[in-house]
Amino acid sequence: MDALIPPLLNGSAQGALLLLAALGLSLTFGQMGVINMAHGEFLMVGAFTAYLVQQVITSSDLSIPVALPVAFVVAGLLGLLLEVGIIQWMYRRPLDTLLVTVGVSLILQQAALQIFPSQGVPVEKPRWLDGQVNILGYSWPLRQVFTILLAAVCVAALAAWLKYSSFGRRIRATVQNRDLAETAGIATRTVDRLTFFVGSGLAGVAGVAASLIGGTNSQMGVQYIIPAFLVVAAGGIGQLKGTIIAAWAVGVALSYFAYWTTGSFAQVLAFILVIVFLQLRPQGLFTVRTRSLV
Amino acid sequence: GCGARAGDDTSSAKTPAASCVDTSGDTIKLGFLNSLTGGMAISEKTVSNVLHMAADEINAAGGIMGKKIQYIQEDGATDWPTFAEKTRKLLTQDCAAAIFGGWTSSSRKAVKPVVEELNGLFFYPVQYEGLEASPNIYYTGATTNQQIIPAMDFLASKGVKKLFLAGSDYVFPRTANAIIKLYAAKLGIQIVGEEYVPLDKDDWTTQVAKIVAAKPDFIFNTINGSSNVGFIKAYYDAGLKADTTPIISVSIAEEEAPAMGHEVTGHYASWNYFQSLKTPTNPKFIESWKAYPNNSGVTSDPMEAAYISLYLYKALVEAAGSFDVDKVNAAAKANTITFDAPEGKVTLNGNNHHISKPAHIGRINAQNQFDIVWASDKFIEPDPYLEGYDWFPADVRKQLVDAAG
Amino acid sequence: MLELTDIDAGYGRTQVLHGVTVPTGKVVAVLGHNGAGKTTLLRLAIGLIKPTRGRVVFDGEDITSLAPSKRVARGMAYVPQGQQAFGQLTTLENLQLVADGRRGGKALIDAQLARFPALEKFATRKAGLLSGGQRQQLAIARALITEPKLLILDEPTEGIQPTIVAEIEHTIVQLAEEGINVLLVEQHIGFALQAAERYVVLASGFVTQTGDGGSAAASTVRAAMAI
Amino acid sequence: MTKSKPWLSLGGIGVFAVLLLGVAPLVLTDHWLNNLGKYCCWAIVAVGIGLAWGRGGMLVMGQGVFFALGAYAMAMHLTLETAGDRTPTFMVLYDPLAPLPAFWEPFRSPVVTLLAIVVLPVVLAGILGFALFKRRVKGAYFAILTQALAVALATLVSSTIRETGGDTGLSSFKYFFGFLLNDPANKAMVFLITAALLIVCLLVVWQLYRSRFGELLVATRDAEERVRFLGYDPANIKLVAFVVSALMASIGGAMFVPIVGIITPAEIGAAASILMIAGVALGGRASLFGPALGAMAVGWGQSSLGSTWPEGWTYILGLLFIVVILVLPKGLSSLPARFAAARRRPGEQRAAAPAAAPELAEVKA
Amino acid sequence: MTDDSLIVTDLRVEFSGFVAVDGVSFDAHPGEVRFLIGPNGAGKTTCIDAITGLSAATGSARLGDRELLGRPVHRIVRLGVGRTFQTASVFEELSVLQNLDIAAGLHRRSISLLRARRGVEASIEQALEETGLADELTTPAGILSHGQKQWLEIAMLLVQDARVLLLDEPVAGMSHDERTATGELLQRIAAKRTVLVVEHDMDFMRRFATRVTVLHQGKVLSQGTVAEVQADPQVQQVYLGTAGAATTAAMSVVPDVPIGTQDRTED
Ligand SMILES: Nc1ncnc2c1ncn2[C@@H]1O[C@H](COP(=O)(O)OP(=O)(O)OP(=O)(O)O)[C@@H](O)[C@H]1O
Ligand SMILES: Nc1ncnc2c1ncn2[C@@H]1O[C@H](COP(=O)(O)OP(=O)(O)OP(=O)(O)O)[C@@H](O)[C@H]1O
Ligand SMILES: NC(N)=O
Ligand SMILES: [Mg+2]
Ligand SMILES: [Mg+2]
Repeated sequence: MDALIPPLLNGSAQGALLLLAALGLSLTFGQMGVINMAHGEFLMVGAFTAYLVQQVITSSDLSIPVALPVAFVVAGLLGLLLEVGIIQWMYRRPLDTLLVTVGVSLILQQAALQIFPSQGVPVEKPRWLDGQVNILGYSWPLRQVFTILLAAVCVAALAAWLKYSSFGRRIRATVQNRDLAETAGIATRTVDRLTFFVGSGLAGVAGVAASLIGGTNSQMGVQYIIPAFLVVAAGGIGQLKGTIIAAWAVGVALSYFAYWTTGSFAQVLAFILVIVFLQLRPQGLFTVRTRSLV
Repeated sequence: GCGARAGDDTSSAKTPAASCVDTSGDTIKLGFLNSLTGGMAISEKTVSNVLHMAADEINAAGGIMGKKIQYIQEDGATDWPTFAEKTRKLLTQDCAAAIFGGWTSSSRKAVKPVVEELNGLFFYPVQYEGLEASPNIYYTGATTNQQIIPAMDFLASKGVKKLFLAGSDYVFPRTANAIIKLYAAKLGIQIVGEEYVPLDKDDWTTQVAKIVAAKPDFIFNTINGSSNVGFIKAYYDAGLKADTTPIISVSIAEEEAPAMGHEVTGHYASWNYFQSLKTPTNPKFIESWKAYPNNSGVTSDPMEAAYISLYLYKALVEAAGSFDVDKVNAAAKANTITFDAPEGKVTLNGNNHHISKPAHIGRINAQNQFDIVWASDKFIEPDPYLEGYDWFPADVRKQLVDAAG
Repeated sequence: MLELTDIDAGYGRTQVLHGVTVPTGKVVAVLGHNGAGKTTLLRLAIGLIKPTRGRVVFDGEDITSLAPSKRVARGMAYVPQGQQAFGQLTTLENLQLVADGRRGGKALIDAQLARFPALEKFATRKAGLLSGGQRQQLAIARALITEPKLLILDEPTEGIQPTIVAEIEHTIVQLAEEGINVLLVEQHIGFALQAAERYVVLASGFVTQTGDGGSAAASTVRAAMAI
Repeated sequence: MTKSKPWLSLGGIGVFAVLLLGVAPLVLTDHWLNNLGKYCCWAIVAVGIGLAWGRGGMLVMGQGVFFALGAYAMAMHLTLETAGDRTPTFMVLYDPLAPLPAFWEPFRSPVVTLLAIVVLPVVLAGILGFALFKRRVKGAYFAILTQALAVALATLVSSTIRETGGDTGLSSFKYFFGFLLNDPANKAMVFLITAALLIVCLLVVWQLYRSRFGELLVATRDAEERVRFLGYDPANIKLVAFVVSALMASIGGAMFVPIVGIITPAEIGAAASILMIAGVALGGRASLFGPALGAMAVGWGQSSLGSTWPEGWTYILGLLFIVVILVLPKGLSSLPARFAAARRRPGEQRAAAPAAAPELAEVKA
Repeated sequence: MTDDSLIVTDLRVEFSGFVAVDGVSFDAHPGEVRFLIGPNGAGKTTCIDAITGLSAATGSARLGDRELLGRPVHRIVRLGVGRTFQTASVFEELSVLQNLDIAAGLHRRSISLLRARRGVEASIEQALEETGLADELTTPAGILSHGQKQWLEIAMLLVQDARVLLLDEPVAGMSHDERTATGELLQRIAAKRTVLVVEHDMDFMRRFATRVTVLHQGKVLSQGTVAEVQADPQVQQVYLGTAGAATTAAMSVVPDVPIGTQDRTED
């Protein structure tokens, strides 16, 4: 059991962080088709926001709860800026968004390196996250529990928003056929901006969670971006349910692989696993088919 | 093209193009080679900056042999081939008399063949895994017998029986741990686990779970870069405490510690230099740094070693009376080059191009500064090939020395 | 209601419409051969492309640079050519999409479902899986839900079975009687001229004829199309 | 389209060949000639990317994988050649007693090495492409998958330090198939080989682009499913382009090693793979010369601007991505056509010729 | 029956529980323009999808004695079955000539793909003439009008030398004159090949159909000559419309009258 339970718990937390990172992408990539390679840097912005909030509210007990919504808004606004400045001209060329946002991510990384101390900044964990809870006889760090809860809350909020606000319908309609959506009376520009705001904002929230786990520095976004994309792809484009399962599966797989082999091999194996899975199910876990030829 | 072939008399081919260093004017060009972009910029920017400070100081005091330093800052971009290319450029295009910089052992290994081919000079300022001594490189950071072996001695003195090794997945931690394992066997310390994570990955939770399961007395940490933050946080989260299962690190210094907050408090680090060191020259070094533009507020071992490297070069050139590489190396051979460094008066070993250093163990306090808890009784002479240590296999040493030529 | 005056427009470097002015009237038919520029004109009317010259006025307001969704909000509705639907949304979602936020949205949907039984039957099927004709019915239903003042129809009966064609044609006439304006592209000249108050013939992007619907001779219209 | 156009391009390749093989060795210093050789390696990769992405619509984000095959095959051979019958030095560091890993052995032979550089990418790309294209993996999925593959391989190499040199990579090569590498004459020879290979690659794609295959590839890019209904299997068409581009990446990687003198996982990972694409996008993905020239320009920018203003270079590179893709999706090579069109336009506008055939060159470019 | 006849027996297509085509049988032979009609959603397009390998089906669809079902799309095409789509799809970035050249290519050896095209092949020339696209040789297909694209699709079928042409609403969106031209083209084509047309334009059907099959809810409702089918009360009820017959007739008949004699609605 010692070899089974701890990796499961750790992996679930790892998966939750991955899910937080992927959640925004499942909107901007899954729903809008934008391949935002700067998503990792939005996450970084969220983490730095947590640091800045902590400079104002010095008690970490308070500052982290405050930082969550603030990071959402800050990263969201940055996403909005990206949408208005660049992405809005590119909806008909989804693959090109990938390259454009690579440029954005380079710039954001370098800017962060120059603005903040190069070694990175400390983000203090709230004291109420010190310690462990006991699960099945194993002590589980509270911080991991927190990551999972945070992911759950974000997923629930996002699902509810998409389902009950009719906004989900409008996003999907806009992505599928912009012209038709416009002529059906949908203000597609508003839909685009709001979607991008929320998607990027979620990266900000993920950044706060990441700042409690690893370093907060200019390079932190890089390690999340590709796994997050893989998770969204493996889950099935635009399938929230699939994203959740995929994130959890990748997290747990990483953890078990790392337990059985080494940290490096775990990365390799997890990637190969997802690649092979996508080869077998090219459309991901959950698929939507249509008759259209393209 | 029909250049020289393997079997040919290679003497003509091996002679590098005559050096193009221009010593006629009242300035001398030096190259600084640090990663200012990419992942390692996190660490290397500060080293670059302290080199600038040292150059400014030397210039203010009249320069090297009366010539002002005109430095050319190059970006290694965290890319080892770029380190090689820029070395070549600095030596053949800019005609720099010497190059200073590098951080990771990988970057040094990329620079090494180039400076050897072109007969240039490279000053490397970071502690490393040893087992190297190039005639074209001066090593001002610690080799293993000045940092890692003292740290092991310290652990043995504390009665450590079970040790866990955690490192980043690259040449320095891998080699260092190979040496640690050899020495641990000698000391009777059991290695209860060994874990590596890629340099750019922060998540250590699974590995920490393995540490919990292995129940070691102490952790020997050779992780580099920001991955340390993830390690320390995961360690703390798992309920492992500094007073029961402490960590000793060789790459967490004053610069890195703040990013880990209070969670790193109480753990140890092995270095030659600490900001808290009480030497006659240290206060001035700290003050100058704090007054220097874009400073990071604290001083650390790699910074100090970089600072040393420029002064050491000055001393070498002035002893040689020339900027010529062969003459500089000849001057080194005399074993009389010293510098009053912030860590104390260091002496250059002209044979292996390393310097003598004091070893210190510091314990991280609440201000993220280090309280010195142990010091070597004297300066330790550098021994990169561990010739003074019988537990290091002689045949391996021979192979390495032979390969180095 | 809708005035299109002296319009130049095209795609990128290709100019398609040349100084086109469309007569005003309750039901206006646009006639022309393949590639004459009918669809282009209608896309321009709803705002999907912007003219390089000329004005678009709706209800006395200059809407030349207004986004399509804003035009829809002002009471225009558009059924594009080619059986377009939101393929990944279900039939019902396609309708809800336009009914959202409208008073009595539910009733509006029900009215259309009653009009097109096939849609009722496949309400929960993804629209992308519907047959061509079913999708076209869906497109018309979507437009009607918005209770427009002006209905822009691009070959609305293309691909639709005869019984429903009759039904749609009947609806168009009926809507016109109820006071809704219609801008119609239709290949069945007979019906078009019958229904239209005014008509305009396009050939290669130029207006070659305009006239009053009821009185026009199909032969002269055809001659104008061939110019 | 004028029939002379393809021959015009051929002339262009000729001029390019003269510049690279004739003029460059005469006017450039050793250092810059060496750098130019490095850019040529990237240009060879870029030509392949242009074929797969520009013409075939497959955004290959993991060319580093194939670059690695060529590069590591070459590097292992050169390492063994340098080590003679000793174990390579770096291996001694980690486990002095273990023998040479078995997969190194074949690379002692120069012939096997050269064969491997050609065969390995063809086989791997063949298997990979077959699996992906038959399963109709495309678009963003294909891009992300290939990128993930590059990351996985780079991580794998990093973590197998004794077998591959890990993050430090392989370096310190003394010989190149019997020639001393530090002899300037031999360096010039290595450069000439690389430049000649680049010219060959350009000729290959020149012929492919003007052939029916080129048209079919574009057709597949634009409407893959439709191609099926013309009796072709699009998977095979894409496979050919993918394999050829992989082969070019491998050749580029192989020549990179003797020229730069080192290969590390960083050169094959995600970031490096994306940088390979940057040049292609800059130059013009679907044009003949665009990818090669773009790649060389990015390489040059890195060497020169990256030197004088490193932070600035990062911003410039970032902006380059943004501006080029945003305003010039067809790359710099589409500028001349744009200018020409802009100059012709005023007259045309009044000409009221709606049916006039629009310029084909523009559409094809 | 010849080698080039299309014989469909007991064709059945099911989509996760929904039976779109339910035991359809019909045959079509060279020399006839066979029509497949029926209400929206009857399963006409699905039949074509099944025959061309786009949808999985059971039953049988044979070209001569060769079974088509179960083969991949491109193999079926190579056997000589070509189709057009309800929404025209051509290669937008390629010129008309290139579109046709690609279509003509399936009988070439694959190695010849590596050579450049020289001149315009006779078959392409002929197809261009037939479809009236000769002037558009170098036009990118993307900027052709809707109707021109449909002609281009037919031309592509001609150059690929399809023995069976399955045309899904080929005249939708065409003006009357263009319909006539297309219909006549189909008649010429049908002299040597098997042509199956799906259409809702009853006027068009009346003028050009030799035989008609009516589908309804996935089943064959009626089969026969135009007159027979039109007279079938069931067909009238579900498709042509009984009450609506007048409207339909009015609408369809008007353009039917030769130009100049048609005055009923004109004054
Ligand atoms: N996106 C486009 N880019 C360039 N040219 C276009 C585009 N769309 C249409 N055209 C051109 O504009 C002209 C008019 O096309 P339009 O679709 O308006 O014709 P139409 O009258 O609606 O024909 P149809 O009856 O076939 O639908 C055609 O010559 C066509 O080639
Ligand atoms: N992939 C699919 N999944 C589920 N249902 C489908 C699918 N494809 C088609 N259908 C259904 O099968 C039925 C037949 O569709 P089909 O397109 O063959 O009709 P059609 O006769 O061509 O109609 P139209 O005249 O409107 O084009 C429709 O009800 C359609 O919704
Ligand atoms: N030498 C090091 N720390 O890589
Ligand atoms: Mg139209
Ligand atoms: Mg159909």
